[in-house]
Amino acid sequence: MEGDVHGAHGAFEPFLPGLVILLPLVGFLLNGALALAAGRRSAEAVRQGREPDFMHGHERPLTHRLPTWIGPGVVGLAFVVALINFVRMMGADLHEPVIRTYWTWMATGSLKVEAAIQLDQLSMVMMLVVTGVGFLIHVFSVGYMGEDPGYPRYFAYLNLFVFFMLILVMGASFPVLFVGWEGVGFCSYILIGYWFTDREKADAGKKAFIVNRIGDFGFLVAMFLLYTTFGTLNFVEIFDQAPSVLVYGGGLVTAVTLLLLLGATGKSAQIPLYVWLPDAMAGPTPVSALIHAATMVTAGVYMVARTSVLFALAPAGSLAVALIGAATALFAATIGLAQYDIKRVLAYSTISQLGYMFVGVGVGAYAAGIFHLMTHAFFKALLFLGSGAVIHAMHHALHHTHSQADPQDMRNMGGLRKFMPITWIVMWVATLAIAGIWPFAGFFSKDEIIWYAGARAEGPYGQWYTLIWVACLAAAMLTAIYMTRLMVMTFHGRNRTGEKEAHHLHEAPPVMWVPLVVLAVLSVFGGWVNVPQAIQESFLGGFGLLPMAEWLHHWLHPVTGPAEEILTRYAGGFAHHAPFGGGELLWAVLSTSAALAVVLVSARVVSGIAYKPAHEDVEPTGLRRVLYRKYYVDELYDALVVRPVVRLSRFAWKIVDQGIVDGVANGLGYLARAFGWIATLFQTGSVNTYAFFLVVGVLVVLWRVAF
Amino acid sequence: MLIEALILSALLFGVGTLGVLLRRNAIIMFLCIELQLNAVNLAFVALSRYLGIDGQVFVFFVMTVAAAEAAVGLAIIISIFRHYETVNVDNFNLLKW
Amino acid sequence: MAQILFYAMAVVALGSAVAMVTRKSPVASLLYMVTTLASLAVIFVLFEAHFLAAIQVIVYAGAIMVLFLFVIMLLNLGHDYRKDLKGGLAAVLSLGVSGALAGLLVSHFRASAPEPFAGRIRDSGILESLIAEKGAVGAMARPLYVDYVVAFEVTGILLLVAVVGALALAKRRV
Amino acid sequence: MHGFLAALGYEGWILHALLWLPLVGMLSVLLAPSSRAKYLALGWSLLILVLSLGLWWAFDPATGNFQMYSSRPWIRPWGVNYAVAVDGISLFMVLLTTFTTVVAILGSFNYIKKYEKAFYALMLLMETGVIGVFVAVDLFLFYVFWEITLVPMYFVIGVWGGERRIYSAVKFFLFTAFGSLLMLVALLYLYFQARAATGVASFAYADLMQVTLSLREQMWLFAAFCLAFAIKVPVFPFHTWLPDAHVEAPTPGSVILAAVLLKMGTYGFLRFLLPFFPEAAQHPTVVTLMMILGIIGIVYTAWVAAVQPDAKKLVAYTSVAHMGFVVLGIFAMTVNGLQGGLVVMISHGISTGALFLLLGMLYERRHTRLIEDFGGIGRVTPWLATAFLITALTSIGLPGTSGFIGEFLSLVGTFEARPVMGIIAASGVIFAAYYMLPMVQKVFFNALEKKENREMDDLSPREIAILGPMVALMIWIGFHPTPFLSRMEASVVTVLERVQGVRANLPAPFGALGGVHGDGGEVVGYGDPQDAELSAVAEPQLSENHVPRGDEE
Repeated sequence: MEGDVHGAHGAFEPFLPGLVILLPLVGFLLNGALALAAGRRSAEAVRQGREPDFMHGHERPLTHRLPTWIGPGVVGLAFVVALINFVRMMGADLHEPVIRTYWTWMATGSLKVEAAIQLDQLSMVMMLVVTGVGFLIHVFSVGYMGEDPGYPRYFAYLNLFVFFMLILVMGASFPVLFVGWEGVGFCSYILIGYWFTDREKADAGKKAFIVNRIGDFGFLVAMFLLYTTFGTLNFVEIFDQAPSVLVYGGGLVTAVTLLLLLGATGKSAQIPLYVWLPDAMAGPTPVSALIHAATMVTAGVYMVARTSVLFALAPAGSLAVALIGAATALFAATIGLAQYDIKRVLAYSTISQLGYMFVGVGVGAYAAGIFHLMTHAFFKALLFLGSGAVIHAMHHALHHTHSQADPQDMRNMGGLRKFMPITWIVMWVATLAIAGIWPFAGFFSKDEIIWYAGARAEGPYGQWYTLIWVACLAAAMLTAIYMTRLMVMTFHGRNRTGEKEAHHLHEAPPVMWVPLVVLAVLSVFGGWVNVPQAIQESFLGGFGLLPMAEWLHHWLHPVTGPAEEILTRYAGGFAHHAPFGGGELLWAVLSTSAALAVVLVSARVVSGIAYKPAHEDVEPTGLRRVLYRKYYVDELYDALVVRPVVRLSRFAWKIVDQGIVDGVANGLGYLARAFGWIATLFQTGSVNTYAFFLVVGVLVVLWRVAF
Repeated sequence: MLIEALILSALLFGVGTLGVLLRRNAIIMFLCIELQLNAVNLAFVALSRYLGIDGQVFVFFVMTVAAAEAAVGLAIIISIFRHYETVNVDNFNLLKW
Repeated sequence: MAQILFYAMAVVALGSAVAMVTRKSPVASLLYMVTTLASLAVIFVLFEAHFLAAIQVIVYAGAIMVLFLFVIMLLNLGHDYRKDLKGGLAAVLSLGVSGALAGLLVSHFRASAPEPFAGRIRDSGILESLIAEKGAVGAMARPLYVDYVVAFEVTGILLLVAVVGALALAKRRV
Repeated sequence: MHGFLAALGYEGWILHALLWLPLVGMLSVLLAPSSRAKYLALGWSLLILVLSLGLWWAFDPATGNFQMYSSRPWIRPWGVNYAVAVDGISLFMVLLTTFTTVVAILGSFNYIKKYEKAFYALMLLMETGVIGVFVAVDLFLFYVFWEITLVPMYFVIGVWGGERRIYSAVKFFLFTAFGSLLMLVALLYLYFQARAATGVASFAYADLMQVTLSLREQMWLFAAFCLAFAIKVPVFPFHTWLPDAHVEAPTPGSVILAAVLLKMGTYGFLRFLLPFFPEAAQHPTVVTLMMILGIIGIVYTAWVAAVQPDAKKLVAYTSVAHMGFVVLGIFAMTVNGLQGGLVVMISHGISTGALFLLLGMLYERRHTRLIEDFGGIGRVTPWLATAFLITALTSIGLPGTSGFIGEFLSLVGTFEARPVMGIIAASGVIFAAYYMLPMVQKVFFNALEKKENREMDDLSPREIAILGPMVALMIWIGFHPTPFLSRMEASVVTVLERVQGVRANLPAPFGALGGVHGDGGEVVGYGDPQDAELSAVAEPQLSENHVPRGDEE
């Protein structure tokens, strides 16, 4: 079967794959240089007490014109190069990854890590997603960030992020992946805190970095374990040897996978390390779209898919992945129900959707996880960018009237569809996609994950998988609710911005809405790359639109195949019916109609609520307050982790270090001084006393000599 | 007789020491030191009776040095007295740190 | 005869030494000191040190002690002796260490009797024959001017320096 | 390049030049007028740096033995020789020293206002001392240089330091002198043991290494040496002199202290402690103890650092944390661990040196070191903030910077030997972010509220010239450490073979999958007859470049 996918044949000839990584780096260097130059000028302005202003009054300087072309340009070029490689790979018969080694990165007597990239079907998909979605977001940024004084700096960061993200997805070994892994974390840090003079935003960036580092700790230890087990850290060698070296379900591989999972929860914002992502919304909205929705946060999913062999060998580890994913999906969705900040809703939605991906890769449906990663990248990027367009419009409107209202609070919006029809339409497309309504992209991917979760219900840990399946179904319904609520609150009903402000609301410029439209198209048709067999036969086959079903699955088969084989051999693979009976088709129809019904009902309900603008509103009570306050998890962490650590640190400094350790050292000094003081007691100044001690000394000597 | 002389020398030396330790008058302390010197001289002389003339030569030198010492020491005491109007050593505590 | 004389002189020397230490009046102490020196001079004679005995009387008792006396008188210390002798703990301790010092020496010397210093000392009469040959002064002349001539000359210089130093120190500032 | 250097006879004179040129420079600084002192010192240190760079090419990475060895008798009756050489361990320390000296001198142009001549003379004296420590292969010579380095640092802190400079200088001096005196005693014991065994008086490295010692003797000597080095490193709980010294020292003093002087301690571990007392060093209890101390250094000082109000003190504490990684890597006694430790030493030298320079630059502008006095200055000093951020990230070991290479390798090495220790130590990556990022945020981010901060100037060309190469080095090592790793590998393997040769039955860290030590290849052991040349035998001609390996020339 797979032969069909890879079509015709012959070896895969990569086309300058290094260029994909190199181009964003070049972009970073160029933009970085421009940013440094611009930074000097704006610093001079600040010193003279003015706000730096590159936009008004005089012509836009070169430092703020060039990034418009460099920033999106390099990423676009990288996308083109990736596309060429993709086409070539499609035309080739590739079963083994192609490794391109550039130089020896670290080589000691025993450890050898090459600076190498790995080209296979998985990294190809990720490259396309990163550069493709990345390009669109870069283009959007030109409009969104155009008036920011730090424009070149922004693009430098963004390019750097793409650079690291590509290292992450293309690296051929764990350490190289780790470079990207931490690199994107760092970029996320500086981009969240992009407006660094705002304390809250800087705090959010710091929080993201530190929480990510907790995950990185797990990843590091997992690497050590793998290294001591295999003596190498290259993917190919480890995955080749793993089935023979590691025991299925053994302690070692379980430990490795759990540690990797810790890393993944940090990067992909899963329980318990998800807390940084909602705060990360402090960054510019395109950043949220790119990093905190489409690419970086999916790195954990990518990593699990990449190490699928290990996870397949560790059923407990896989179950943990799926459980955490399901729990997160449900948990975050409930919080999303009660948020008012448009970006926060989307942030919790992202966490929830990432939970789905975790369920996908956790239950062993690696292709399904990646599939959802891809479609999610489309529609969530669209949602974020759409919300960015809304915020942009709101910001300008509020700016004109010098209103202090929050441009991100949905209570201040309402009825925006009149002002921004394009945004309104594309946002609805994305909403339907994320709600899982046929034929939008989200339907195919989400449904597949839920299906596979249910299909594990008869194997080992069956009850758990049933639970996961139920949670996923519930979360899907919640998704439909909170997304509909978001749409209705933002675009429908009465306008709550205020009379004067409403005059200034207008649609985003083309440079912003064109990427939205492209993403909307992808959100509609993106799901067709992996139409389930059952649906293809019954719905689409008749139209002859798709040559084959489950294309992505087959495409990824060379990567995920070994894992699936292990799964089939040890765990019995997937059943052909859901836990309570029924085939794939039945459940697909059921879920999509249920979702549609939920959308319609909740649209009705939400429309009926009379929202007040934020400054007139009161804080909700009861359960809604708990949800609005995000279950008080931040407070909990603060009390259980942050404060104790700070207290411990103060204790370590004041009591242990200054008190005990330095106290002992100084105490020795004082002891010496005390001895000295005692010695001064003998220095009476009286000649007689001196003579006395002299005689005593003589006595001692005499006594020693004479006897 | 030698042993007896040596014992006498030891006793005189002890008495001299006692004087140095007990007296506060600088001149008397000085005198006690002279007594100690004499005790040693006695031992030298007594032994030279049996070992040869060298001991007596030593005593000669000791006496000379004692003379020199007395001259300088008394001069110092005089100048100290001029300054402090006393020779009580308890009043001189410059040696104290 | 010599034995008796020795013991007598020893008692005198020791007694006046103790008196010297304990008398409060400096002049009395000084006079007791002179007594001690004189009795020691007698003992020197008993040990065939005639020349030294003479010097002891002439130089020590006659010159040095007189110098002391002059100073005492010059400073007019005749009545300034109220707090002169230390008492209390200091006295006990001082008595203890000096007693121990003397006792240690005495026991050491006594232990070496009757064969003093492991028999290395015999009454060979070397000093008597030397004195018989060269006379009391002549016996010392050779070692002093030949064997120890350098030390002798240095002592001369020392005396000179002492004189200059004493002058410089005691001289009244003008 | 190699041929060019050979034509110059480079290998023959370079080590002597590196040792004595600073002294010549010091004299010239003292003789010249005060206004020229800084330029003269800079010129001399630059010349020395340029000369020392030749070592990079002249050094033969294939062998783990000493290279460019030369020796001549110094105090003949005691068997003391003026013997110098480099190997893959000391090579980088020497280069780090010459580089750091230039940077420190350049960084003190505005900072040092009084007694300029004396200051720059002392800096050059320090260079001689430190290079001497790293190149001496005679223990007496080593000890002399070891003590020489104390003197300039003492004065630099005590004369040009801050308010509590006297306290700090004395503390610094007492701590280090205490350790080194114990080392002297142990050294003499070793010397007399060697003399008793062979009948030849010699302080030569190779000779003293051949002394056979009982485990009991080794333990005591190990303790004495270890204390001296541990104080210098510093290892917890001997670290309290460091924050005080750093806070009070002037910027260049801090730079030298952090970048070079601390390395003398870990260098001593590698050069003397392990090879001299292999059985003691490998004793499980000793290893556990040292590793625990290293871990305490990493975790505990990270905590302490995080709550410091004084930025300089914070960085000082991070030094302890970094050196904890080195200690850990060394006592893991695996190739990865040792090489990782060495890279941490290099990386820490560059990054912490740069951090101190940056803090010094901030101090010159604001005359404060308290974190709370800053805030938002990234707006007015974008270049400084950029340099600081990169340096801070290197310090916390972000991949792609030199810090990561070192920490990763040392942790891998630790994990191979003691997995639990490796895991605990790896938590240091979390705490590193916990101490560094809040500081960066409070200084450069947040609102720009204070008027004084608003008027700060960005980097001057001189400061760019200082920081540029340092930042470039951090990233270069981060992305391409192979030239560094390959040069140190053979020497590290040699040390390890010496250590583990004593106990050949040590369990292989990998079990069946094997291959830890890679291809140590034809590494000549220390017991080889060739090495006899390395010993105290008089080598009258100073100029003659006597390389104790057979295959060259």
